[in-house]
Amino acid sequence: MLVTALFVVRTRDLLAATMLLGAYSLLSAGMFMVLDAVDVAFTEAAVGAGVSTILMLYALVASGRFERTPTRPQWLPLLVVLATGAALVWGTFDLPPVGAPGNPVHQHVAPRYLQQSGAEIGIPNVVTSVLASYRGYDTLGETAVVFTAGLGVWLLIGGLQRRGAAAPVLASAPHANLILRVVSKFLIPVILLFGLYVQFHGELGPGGGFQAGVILASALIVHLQVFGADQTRQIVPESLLRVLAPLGVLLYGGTGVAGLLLGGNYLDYHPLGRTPVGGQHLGILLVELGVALTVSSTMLLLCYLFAARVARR
Amino acid sequence: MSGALVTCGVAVLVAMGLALARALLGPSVYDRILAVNSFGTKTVLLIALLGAVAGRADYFDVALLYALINFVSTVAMMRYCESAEASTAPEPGTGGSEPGESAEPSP
Amino acid sequence: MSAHAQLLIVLLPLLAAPLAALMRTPDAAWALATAIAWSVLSLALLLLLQVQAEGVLSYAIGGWAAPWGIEYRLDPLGALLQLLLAAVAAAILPWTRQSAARELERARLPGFYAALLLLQAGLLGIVATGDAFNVFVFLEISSLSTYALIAMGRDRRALTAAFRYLILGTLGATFYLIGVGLLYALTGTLNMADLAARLPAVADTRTAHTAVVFVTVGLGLKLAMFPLHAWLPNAYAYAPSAVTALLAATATKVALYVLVRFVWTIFGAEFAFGAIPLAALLGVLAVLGMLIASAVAVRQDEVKRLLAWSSVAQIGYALAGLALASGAGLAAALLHLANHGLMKGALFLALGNIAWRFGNTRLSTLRGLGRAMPWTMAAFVAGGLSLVGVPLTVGFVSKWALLQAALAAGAWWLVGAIALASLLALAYVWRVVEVAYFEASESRDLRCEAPLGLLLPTWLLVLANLWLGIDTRWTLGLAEAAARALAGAGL
Amino acid sequence: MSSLGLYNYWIVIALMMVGLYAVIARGHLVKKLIGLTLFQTAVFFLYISMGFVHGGAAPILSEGVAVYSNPLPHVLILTAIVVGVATTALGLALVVRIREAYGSVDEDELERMDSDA
Amino acid sequence: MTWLQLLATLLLGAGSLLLLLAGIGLLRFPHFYARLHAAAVVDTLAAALFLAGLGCLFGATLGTVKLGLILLFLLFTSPTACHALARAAWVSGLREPAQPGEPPPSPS
Repeated sequence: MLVTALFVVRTRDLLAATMLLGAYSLLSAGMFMVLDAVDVAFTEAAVGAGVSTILMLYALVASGRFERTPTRPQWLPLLVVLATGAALVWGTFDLPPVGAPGNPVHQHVAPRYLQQSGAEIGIPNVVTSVLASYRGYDTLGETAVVFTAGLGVWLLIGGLQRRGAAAPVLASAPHANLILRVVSKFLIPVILLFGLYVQFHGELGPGGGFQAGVILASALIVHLQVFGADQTRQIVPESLLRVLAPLGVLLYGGTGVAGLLLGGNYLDYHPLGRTPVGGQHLGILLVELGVALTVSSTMLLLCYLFAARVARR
Repeated sequence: MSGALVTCGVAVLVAMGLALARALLGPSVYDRILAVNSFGTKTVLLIALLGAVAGRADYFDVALLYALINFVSTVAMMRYCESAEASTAPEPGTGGSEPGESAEPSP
Repeated sequence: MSAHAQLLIVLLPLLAAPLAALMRTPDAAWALATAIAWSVLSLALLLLLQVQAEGVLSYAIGGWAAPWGIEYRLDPLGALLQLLLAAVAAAILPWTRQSAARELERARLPGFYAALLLLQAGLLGIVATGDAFNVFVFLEISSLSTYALIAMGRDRRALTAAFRYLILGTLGATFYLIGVGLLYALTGTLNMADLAARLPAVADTRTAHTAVVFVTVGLGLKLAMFPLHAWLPNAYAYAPSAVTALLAATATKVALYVLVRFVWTIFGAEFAFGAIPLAALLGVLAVLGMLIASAVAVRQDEVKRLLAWSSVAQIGYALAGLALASGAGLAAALLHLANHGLMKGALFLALGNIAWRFGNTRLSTLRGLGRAMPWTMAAFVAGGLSLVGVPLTVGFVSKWALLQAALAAGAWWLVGAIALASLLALAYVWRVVEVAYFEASESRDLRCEAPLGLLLPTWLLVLANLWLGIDTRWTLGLAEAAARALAGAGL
Repeated sequence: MSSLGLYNYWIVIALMMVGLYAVIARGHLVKKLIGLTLFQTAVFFLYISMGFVHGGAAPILSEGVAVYSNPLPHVLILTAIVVGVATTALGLALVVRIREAYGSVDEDELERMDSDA
Repeated sequence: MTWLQLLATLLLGAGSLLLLLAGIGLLRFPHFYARLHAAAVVDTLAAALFLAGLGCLFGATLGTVKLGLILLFLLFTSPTACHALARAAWVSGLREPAQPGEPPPSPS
């Protein structure tokens, strides 16, 4: 893994670096699996190897593939890095060893999640419980961050009128690769189904709104890659996405407000249902829907924006 | 039985290493894409194996996702190459950083 | 409703942002943003009164009790900060309408207001929360919107400035994340009050010391502490005027607030200052920052840049107050925080008026403006005097408090540095005044004052400057109360 | 996986430093973002390592499992990953714009052009 | 050891072996199109065997269904990706290296 990382940094061919970054991402996701973080692995793979690779490729088309040979002195950064590293290593000597069950991390706060969430929230995936309910406010913030990014990118590179059919790059329909087209046609519905499965299965197994959002978006990204952005835009117009992304945040926030109006604190789902657990269920369902809505529309919107911008060049 | 599984795990890891080596060596972009794709496939297998060892079917969801992402990113990289070849030649004065890298189409 | 005010103050702008993004016309989005800004201001006032009456407020989000759920926690310091943020935003947003309409494309204006709302929500959220990780999330909300907003500036250098800020800002946030992670590994909790309670038991470990360093460096990047300030001047200089005013008045203040929060509430002053030579470090950096940044400011030809460098210097004052590690120093630093927000807000709005009229703020543009735009320039002069620290302005009040604290602590080096930096401030303000009032411009004898919609908000802030400079009891009382709540009566 | 000890942390730190180096030392803006991603991923590892319990299972409640790994770091990192990709996207958008405005994405060249202007 | 387990072991063993062979091929073959064979053909078969083996281990549960899905997915995507890749490489003008002595083929 270190080797991959080093190579990513060393090479001046940014395309290779990007591809290897994708591999590195898959590798780290594998490591996350080994360390029992299934949900994290899920997300890292979807985001690191999927979305950010694609976005980086777009940026590379726009910005050129090769890096100049560095001209400035390299010892100063090296020094900074080494100093930081030394400080960190020094700091780890008093850390409790990895994996020991007696570590403070496992003694305080977390046990409650593991022991009580079954009764309090009633869904097996503790990560989802904590994510959507105990620390639901963080997740609202996270959704807002995604929305902010989409908004920011749109402010920066969006809203261009395309001028005629200027030599489209990446956004173009490829010169009819039949096999790819046919297989994609089969796959896209399957991927969409899988996305829905992940969305609604998130309470039982790994997954949830965010991952589902990325998967749903990636189905359309495949479509975009294979059939060209113009065709995808006809299915899912950009204006729709620009409405859906804020709506997701509002759905999440609105669920919280509903709890507020029904007499609880903000994001308290208990009052939503007849029984507290039922309320939690409903709340988490709605909240995850909001996340999926924002994430999938934002991710697709990002791809549209980059594709259009790159095509203009 | 677990012994056999561990052996398989090692085999997958070694194969991953080999694929990674090819990805690092290049020499052409297509070699890299191929190697990264193959690497991804092996990751899928590894995750499936982990799931089998842990006895949890949940892991297979993750494996499926990996297969999916692998496909998506491979297609994306390919499209990049197709279009980049057409539009942007390596920039003057910037290429040639590594032998064999800059002159893509020739051997 | 007042029971939920603590939360609503953050939630209103956060949820108004997507609404604003959905709006079709710029005016509707603007009206929404302004309405929100003013309701946030009233909520902030309400909360301040509540805190003064009842002490620390706590709000359990999701109904989950503190260490398990996320807690909102408001003490006098937080209430003061929220009031500053709300007041500055409430004054700037009405001003923004005409300025933004001239500086930005019409189609992007709803998005622009949405981003402004997100920025405000992020900053308020940082102040409101009592959870160390929640700080990170809201820090990123505010940062991401800031990057986008800066990059909307007209000059292409706005893009590189935004990119540089993005890199450094993200590094800062990640360093902060590492620090918090180490603390979490030691204590198993993320709640600030809980951390504070559990930390002394493990304080004597190297990990805890490293955590202090990483949090400090990370926040230092965000608050533009002297050697880590590289992103600030260009970012302020090339962002759209309204964004500059809002950022200069609020963003670095909030990062400084988090630093104060960590040092005093979580680590405890004794540990933080005892564990690493934080006082000496902050002191040296503060003095260096004050002097060098002021000196650089004197040599600038672009007034916006000049003020940006002056901001770096002013952050030095606040840090110097912290470095004294005394209750009085802390109070002075907090006072300066608030006051600087007010004066920089006023100054950048005045500059924005000039940019609105002429499209730039180069020193040469200002020639003869004393006669051409008398009200705008008068506002600038008032703000400038405040920056220098002339009596009867807020700048004087906080400098005086800082000097007293320094004298009480026997820190003569700081007294000298403040005097010298004030001289430098006089020099750079004078440069502008000289050009504006004493260099006549043949081509421009006509009056070309900015419209009332721009002038009123500017003067609102200027008057706040003057009024709070003359009647000091209220602000001084607030800052001292906040410092007392943090440092305890003993310090 | 038996005697991880602190070793795991050191690997993580090494990864972090590699990423950090790329951010500080490299001139190409996309490379800086790549470095940033590496750096952040390493920080994620730091958290996940903390949450790991030896012999534990993934924190999905099921019968017959007594020890689970700590779910809290997982939640935090999920959020952090999302924040990371949001930052990357915004950074890349900036890169595209910078390339259009300057015709270059090398930091040194950009600085030169800025100081000329 | 039941016959199912035996079958699983056999399948897994064959899969692992093929995986290794594919890896070696990927690394050692002289040029892109040869390496493509190693990756496209052998890898897919190896993955299929591997997953089938795991499926035998799991018996008739939901897990096996999921494994089947993965298998199906891989069977679709892996050859498609490799085919498209080969095509892309060919269109872009990547050719097998010339034999020593021959002039290199000019990229189209």
